[in-house]
Amino acid sequence: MTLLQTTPTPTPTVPKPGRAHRVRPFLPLVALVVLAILPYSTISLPGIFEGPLNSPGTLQLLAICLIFGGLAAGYDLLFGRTGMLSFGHALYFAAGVYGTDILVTRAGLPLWQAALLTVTGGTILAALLGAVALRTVGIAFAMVTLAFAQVGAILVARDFGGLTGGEEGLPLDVSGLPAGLVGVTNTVNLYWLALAYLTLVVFVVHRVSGSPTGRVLAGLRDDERRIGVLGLDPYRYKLVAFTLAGGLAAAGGVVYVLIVGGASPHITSSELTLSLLVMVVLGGPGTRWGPVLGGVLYMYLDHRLTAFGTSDAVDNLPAVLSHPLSQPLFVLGTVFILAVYFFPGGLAGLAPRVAHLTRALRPSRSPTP
Amino acid sequence: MEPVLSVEDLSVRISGLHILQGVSFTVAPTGVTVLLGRNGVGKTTTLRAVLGLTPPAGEVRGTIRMGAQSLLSQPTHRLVRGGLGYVPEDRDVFAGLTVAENLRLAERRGTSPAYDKVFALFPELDRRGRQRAGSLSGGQQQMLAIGRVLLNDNRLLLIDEPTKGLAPKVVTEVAEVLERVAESVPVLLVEQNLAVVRRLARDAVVLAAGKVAWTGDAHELLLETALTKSLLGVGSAEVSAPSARSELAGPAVARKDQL
Amino acid sequence: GSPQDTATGGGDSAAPVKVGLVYSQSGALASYGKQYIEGFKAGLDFATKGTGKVGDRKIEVTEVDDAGDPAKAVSAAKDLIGKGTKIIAGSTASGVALQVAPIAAQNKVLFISGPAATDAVTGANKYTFRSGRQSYQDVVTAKSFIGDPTGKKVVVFAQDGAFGDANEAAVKAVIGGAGATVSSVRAPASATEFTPFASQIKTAKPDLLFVAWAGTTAPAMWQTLDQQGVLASTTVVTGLDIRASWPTFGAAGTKISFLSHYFDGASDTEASKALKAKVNTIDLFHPDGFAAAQMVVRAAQEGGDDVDKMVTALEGWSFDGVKGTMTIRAADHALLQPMFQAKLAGSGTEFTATAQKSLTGDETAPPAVAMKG
Amino acid sequence: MLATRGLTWRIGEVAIVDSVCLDLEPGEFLGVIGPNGAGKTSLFNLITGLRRATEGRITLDGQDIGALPPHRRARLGLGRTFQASSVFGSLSVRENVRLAVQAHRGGSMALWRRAAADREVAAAADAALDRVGLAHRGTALAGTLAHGEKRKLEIALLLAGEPRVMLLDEPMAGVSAEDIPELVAVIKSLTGGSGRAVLMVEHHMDVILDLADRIAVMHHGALLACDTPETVMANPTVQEAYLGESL
Amino acid sequence: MGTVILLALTGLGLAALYFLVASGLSLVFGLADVLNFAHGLFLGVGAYGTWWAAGNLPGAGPDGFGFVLAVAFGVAAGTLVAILVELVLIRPLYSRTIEQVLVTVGLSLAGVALLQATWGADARPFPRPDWTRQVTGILGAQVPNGGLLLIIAAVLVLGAILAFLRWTRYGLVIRAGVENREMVTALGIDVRKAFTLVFAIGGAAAALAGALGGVYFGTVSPGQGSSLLIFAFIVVVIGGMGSVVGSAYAAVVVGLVQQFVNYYGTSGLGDICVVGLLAVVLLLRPQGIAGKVATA
Ligand SMILES: Nc1ncnc2c1ncn2[C@@H]1O[C@H](COP(=O)(O)OP(=O)(O)OP(=O)(O)O)[C@@H](O)[C@H]1O
Ligand SMILES: Nc1ncnc2c1ncn2[C@@H]1O[C@H](COP(=O)(O)OP(=O)(O)OP(=O)(O)O)[C@@H](O)[C@H]1O
Ligand SMILES: [Mg+2]
Ligand SMILES: [Mg+2]
Repeated sequence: MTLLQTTPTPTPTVPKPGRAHRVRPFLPLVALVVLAILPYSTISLPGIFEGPLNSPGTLQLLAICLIFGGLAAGYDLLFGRTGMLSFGHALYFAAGVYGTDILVTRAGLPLWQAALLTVTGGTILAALLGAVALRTVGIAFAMVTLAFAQVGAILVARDFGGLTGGEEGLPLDVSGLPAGLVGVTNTVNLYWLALAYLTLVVFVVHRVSGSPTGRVLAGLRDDERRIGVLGLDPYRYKLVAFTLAGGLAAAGGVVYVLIVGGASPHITSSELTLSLLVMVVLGGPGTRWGPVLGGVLYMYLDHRLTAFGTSDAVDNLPAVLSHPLSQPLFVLGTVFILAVYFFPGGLAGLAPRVAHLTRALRPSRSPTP
Repeated sequence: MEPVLSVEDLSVRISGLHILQGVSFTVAPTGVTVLLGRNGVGKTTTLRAVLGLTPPAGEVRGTIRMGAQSLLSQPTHRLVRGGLGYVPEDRDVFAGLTVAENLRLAERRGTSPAYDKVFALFPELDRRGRQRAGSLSGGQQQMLAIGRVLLNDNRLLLIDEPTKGLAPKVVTEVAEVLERVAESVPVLLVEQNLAVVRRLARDAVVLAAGKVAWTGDAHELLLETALTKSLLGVGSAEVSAPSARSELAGPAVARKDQL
Repeated sequence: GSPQDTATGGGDSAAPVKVGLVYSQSGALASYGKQYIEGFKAGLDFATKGTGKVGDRKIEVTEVDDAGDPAKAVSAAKDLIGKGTKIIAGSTASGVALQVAPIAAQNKVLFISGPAATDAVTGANKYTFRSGRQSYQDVVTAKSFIGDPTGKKVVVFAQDGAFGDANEAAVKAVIGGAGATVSSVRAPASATEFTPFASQIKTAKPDLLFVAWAGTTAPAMWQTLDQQGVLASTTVVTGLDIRASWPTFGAAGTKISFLSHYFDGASDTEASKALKAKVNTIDLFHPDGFAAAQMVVRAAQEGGDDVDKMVTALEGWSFDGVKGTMTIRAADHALLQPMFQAKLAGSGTEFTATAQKSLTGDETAPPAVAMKG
Repeated sequence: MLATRGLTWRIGEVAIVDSVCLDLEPGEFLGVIGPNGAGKTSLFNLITGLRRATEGRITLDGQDIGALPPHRRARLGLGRTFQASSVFGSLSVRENVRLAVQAHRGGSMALWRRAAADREVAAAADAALDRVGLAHRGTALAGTLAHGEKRKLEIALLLAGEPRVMLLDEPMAGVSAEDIPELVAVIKSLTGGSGRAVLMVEHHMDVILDLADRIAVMHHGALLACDTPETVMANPTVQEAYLGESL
Repeated sequence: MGTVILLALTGLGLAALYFLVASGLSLVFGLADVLNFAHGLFLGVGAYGTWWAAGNLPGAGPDGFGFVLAVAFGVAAGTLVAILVELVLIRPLYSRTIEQVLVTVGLSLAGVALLQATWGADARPFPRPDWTRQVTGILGAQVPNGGLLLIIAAVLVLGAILAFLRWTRYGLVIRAGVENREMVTALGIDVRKAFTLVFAIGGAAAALAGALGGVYFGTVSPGQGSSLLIFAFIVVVIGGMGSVVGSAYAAVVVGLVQQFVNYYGTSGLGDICVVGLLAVVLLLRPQGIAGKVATA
């Protein structure tokens, strides 16, 4: 079964004349600056966000979206760029969340120590489990990683030693935290933290996939046997990608626990991994911005659809429509399905199509033979 | 004579690439029509367009008709049931199925499959009935792919490089088989082995850069040095001269049972 | 604007009192949430005598769906606080309550937790209150079924995880502390086949079996206990869930002794009449919403916009709720309230509950815990 | 240089490769022929480590490599092409070859360097593409190449690795008549005085006869003969079993 | 002794339930190569269909023939939904596995939410004949009849699926179609029909599992299907993808391990053991118990 084939959308390399061409490489930087100064704006986008852009509620939502954008980008390092379908990525994220929470709340460590220990621990965990799981390939690999993650989920749910709080979760003890991370007025700092995380992940993934190792990973996605015959050990490269992605996920967990202020067991579930997969596919696997967009959009919908479902607009519809529409998951699921048919190749596939359209609309210079 | 297949102004684009640009030719109702051309000119693309197998990203224009019937809008399976047999370039045997299962799959409902004919041609297929096709050697897979279409009666066969990767002896055998097949069914053949072409082909269509560069009598083509040189990049002398092998090779003894 | 701006609660005396309700409108606990909000509306009506106002100030309620997800609830709470809301109530799920409570303390707003039953909400911090019952009160009610516990053998059958742990600990403390020997049989929350556990319970031959089980596998669990003869051989006590679940007990329903937080007809108070007039049939979590509204009105009345004053006004306050007299214990904000013993009768889809006995708030009072924050 | 002794691969009772003893000298060009299914590709798989032999030894420069995984053997200078083209379909043609060059240059685990900035790799890759005549297809995705072009890319991937022992599995299959001489020239240039050894399976007899110093004949997994082209071609069994009647 | 028999038989009952869920999953997953996360939805439709029919369909009810009719209705509903899903959603996406994941995940979310929107989140009592609630004494063990019913149903389903695969041409067409749809078409076979059929059978098996699961649990609730799905996935993988017989073996192993470990070990260990078993089996035999070795 060829599960891991991603159909890359061949992006026609159209040499853009003049300024646009020179500006292009700086666009991410511009986006970063815009995102960084966003909290200084008081613009209201009614219907899109509850309050003005700088309100804590909006910033909190944006922070969560950014975290998941980063997580999805990290997961894409495995899935879209190396072709490894892991069903257990939630485990490393959860390790980040619970690790930090337990070290801060139960062991009373200062945040920086807890974060450092957690990220190191999460990375080592990924390396160890990856070393075992990578003895299999394809669906078997997916299932072994799922199995490991499931053990993690059971351990968290069973609340061994009273560490994790079981199904009730573990609120983060903020008394030892830097004051700048506590309280609604400081939500903006969490937002910036999330932005920093996203930037870090995108940068790392970008650098890695453009590196010699990244080239090997792309080769692995297509034909592992061939990589071996070329003289490279597929196992080593896959393990590096797995460990790196695990470490990035754990780091995401550290930031997430600060933003949400606690850990709850549903982040250990296989559903979270599945959502990561959905985010990546929604955005466009193996593309630079697709997974980020997918992650942001997914989380945005996940949070905002609850408000949509209870809005008056929906309530006033006839029952046949209003009942399903008031179920956020119904809308979310429907969005996925529609996305597949309307944006094949993910959100990232939209850009070339739009470019195509504009080119088609522009009067073409007659190609004289 | 009415052609069995006529292709008119066929043009195929796949994801922005204009692969075929107005190809027109006909296939005579008897004998072998061979489609020639360098790698990548679009031979395979032509056969697949006839069968309706252009990838979804592709766009096909023009007309393709068999007799009075237009083929373009019909689903592949209907065309095949209507008597269009196809031997693909990469053999495409079902690697996970056994040889026998591969053959069984090719049986068409309502007809009696000609197993005798196929096994007489390729006894190997009979012997290896229970082996998984994926573990067959390259040549054996090719035999299976050809055997598969010969099980049924066809009105036209589309065969893409059938001798690729076959041992010389098998090439000869396949050529013989196709020669016999072509007595009753017209064949549209893509072939790189010019010796085979010379033996089988009646008509030739030469493609170059997505267009038809030449059509006409195959023997005429192969005899004209200037033509073969310009169209196929080889002198007709090379085509017709006995290959180095035949100098070394002694008289052939046809004792199949020793193999 | 500055990134650290938050709207300030309107100091002027005619501005509305903003109340945020963060609870489950969708997700697994949606029906609990529905009862809660119906109860809240009825309670608000009752406490403001139909005006919806405290003094001149209108009570402006914002409802937000958390879908049972703490992360969504925290986002919603931050959003509300950012908009100047000083009172937040809701939390259908324990996990939500536990994570919203610290947010309330960090930002010094009042938080009144809803149906979430976890004991940990009690004494969570100065700003956190509860409008429902807690697990401990359930267990104390269960104890009332066996008279003098001395020398009795009690088995707790519960799910793995915090909910089970809490129940087991409470039974050990309450009934074990009163002289019974308590042991436990635990099953994974995901279990679908209960015969092994039923066998273990049967071999233990307890005088009282306390079952703490939530979730969709409950009916299968009860059927197995019944089939293996556990229900016939001992007194089995468990909490009575919402009405919709009653028929799922099947034949087992009539063989179980129920401790009940509330069911229609358990009490006959002014508040219950007012509630019944609004919702026809009162269900398990209507009283929680009702009480929450009463507490909100009290807080707004006495505290104005000053959260610390609201806290002082609520601490030690006694009021007549749906269940009877409710008292907010000043030390740890436990809500002392009556509890009930009940029996089910009927069959098929028609079951009715009847009260066997009611226990006063003092009888079921949990031990005071130290305020954590 | 490369030697096999009693190399055998069995599936169940059947010996697919049956006690093959081969010796390949530096600079030598050894052609391998045999009927379809004789075990030629399987022999390649055993030598490159994609399959583990059930019996026998494989040595490279006297070192036993029979227990090494494929990538270790490749690092020792063993390169191959595949009968069914296996190129990296979602990478561009150029990236395909660059990857091969990079693998050859040591395949370090550099995560932070920019791969595209490595001019030496790029130059070596372009040179390899040039040699097989695919330079103009550099930006095309390898998966969309026509069959013959994929064959050429296969060879470019091999060239990029500068192996000392090259195993070519039917490189001419499906290549158009026009391009065969070109490809033959490329393959010829691989060996010319460089001390590299080539093992090539091919059914195009003229090509084999043109290139090979010696020819090994496989039949039913076993080595039937291994001798000069003249002797092999004169062998009646070879004629009967492999060549058959001339067209 | 009685305990062991009781545990063994109830463990087999559990295994039967897993198998019923896994068989359809395995068929669709192994044959049509679709990782169907929406399988839980088919299950839910089967369960709610049966539940609805028992209350509303004339002639159907919780007892005797009426119950059979209700189950038949549920199975028909599940089959219909599966066919529609295949025709409308999956058909354009064959060999695009990743998009399939997105669609089936979306479908499972939306479908379960739709069930919830229509019939509420709470569990509803499931109509079932009284005898399914009783027990039968077997060698001193009080074995629940519901479990026995499941075992019988599982054996029948296993037989029916095997017969289908062995004695009809569809099995062959589907296996070939998974490898290369285009080539099957090029042999003159309408491969789409065969795939629709696979979905129909998978959907029917799932719906039956849903209906009988309802009997077993005594209730229906929207999320019921999804909670069984993870164990069904494990069973499918341990058994070897696409091997229905393998699924049967694996279901028995998983059911018995869970049951015995949960009794003799501490609770929760059963689940961990099953998950550990999965990891061990895959590491030793990546293709699963009965799976075929993949070719290079
Ligand atoms: N799916 C596709 N996407 C993009 N380009 C394609 C696709 N299929 C074929 N092409 C291109 O179309 C051209 C013609 O391909 P085709 O396979 O028809 O050539 P051919 O004449 O059969 O060559 P060969 O002799 O090598 O088999 C090639 O340049 C190829 O790269
Ligand atoms: N995994 C396998 N299982 C069973 N038989 C196999 C397997 N692999 C190869 N074979 C058989 O071994 C024999 C040798 O195959 P091989 O591919 O080596 O032949 P070859 O000499 O390369 O033939 P060709 O010239 O046609 O490519 C064939 O008969 C093939 O069917
Ligand atoms: Mg071709
Ligand atoms: Mg071969």
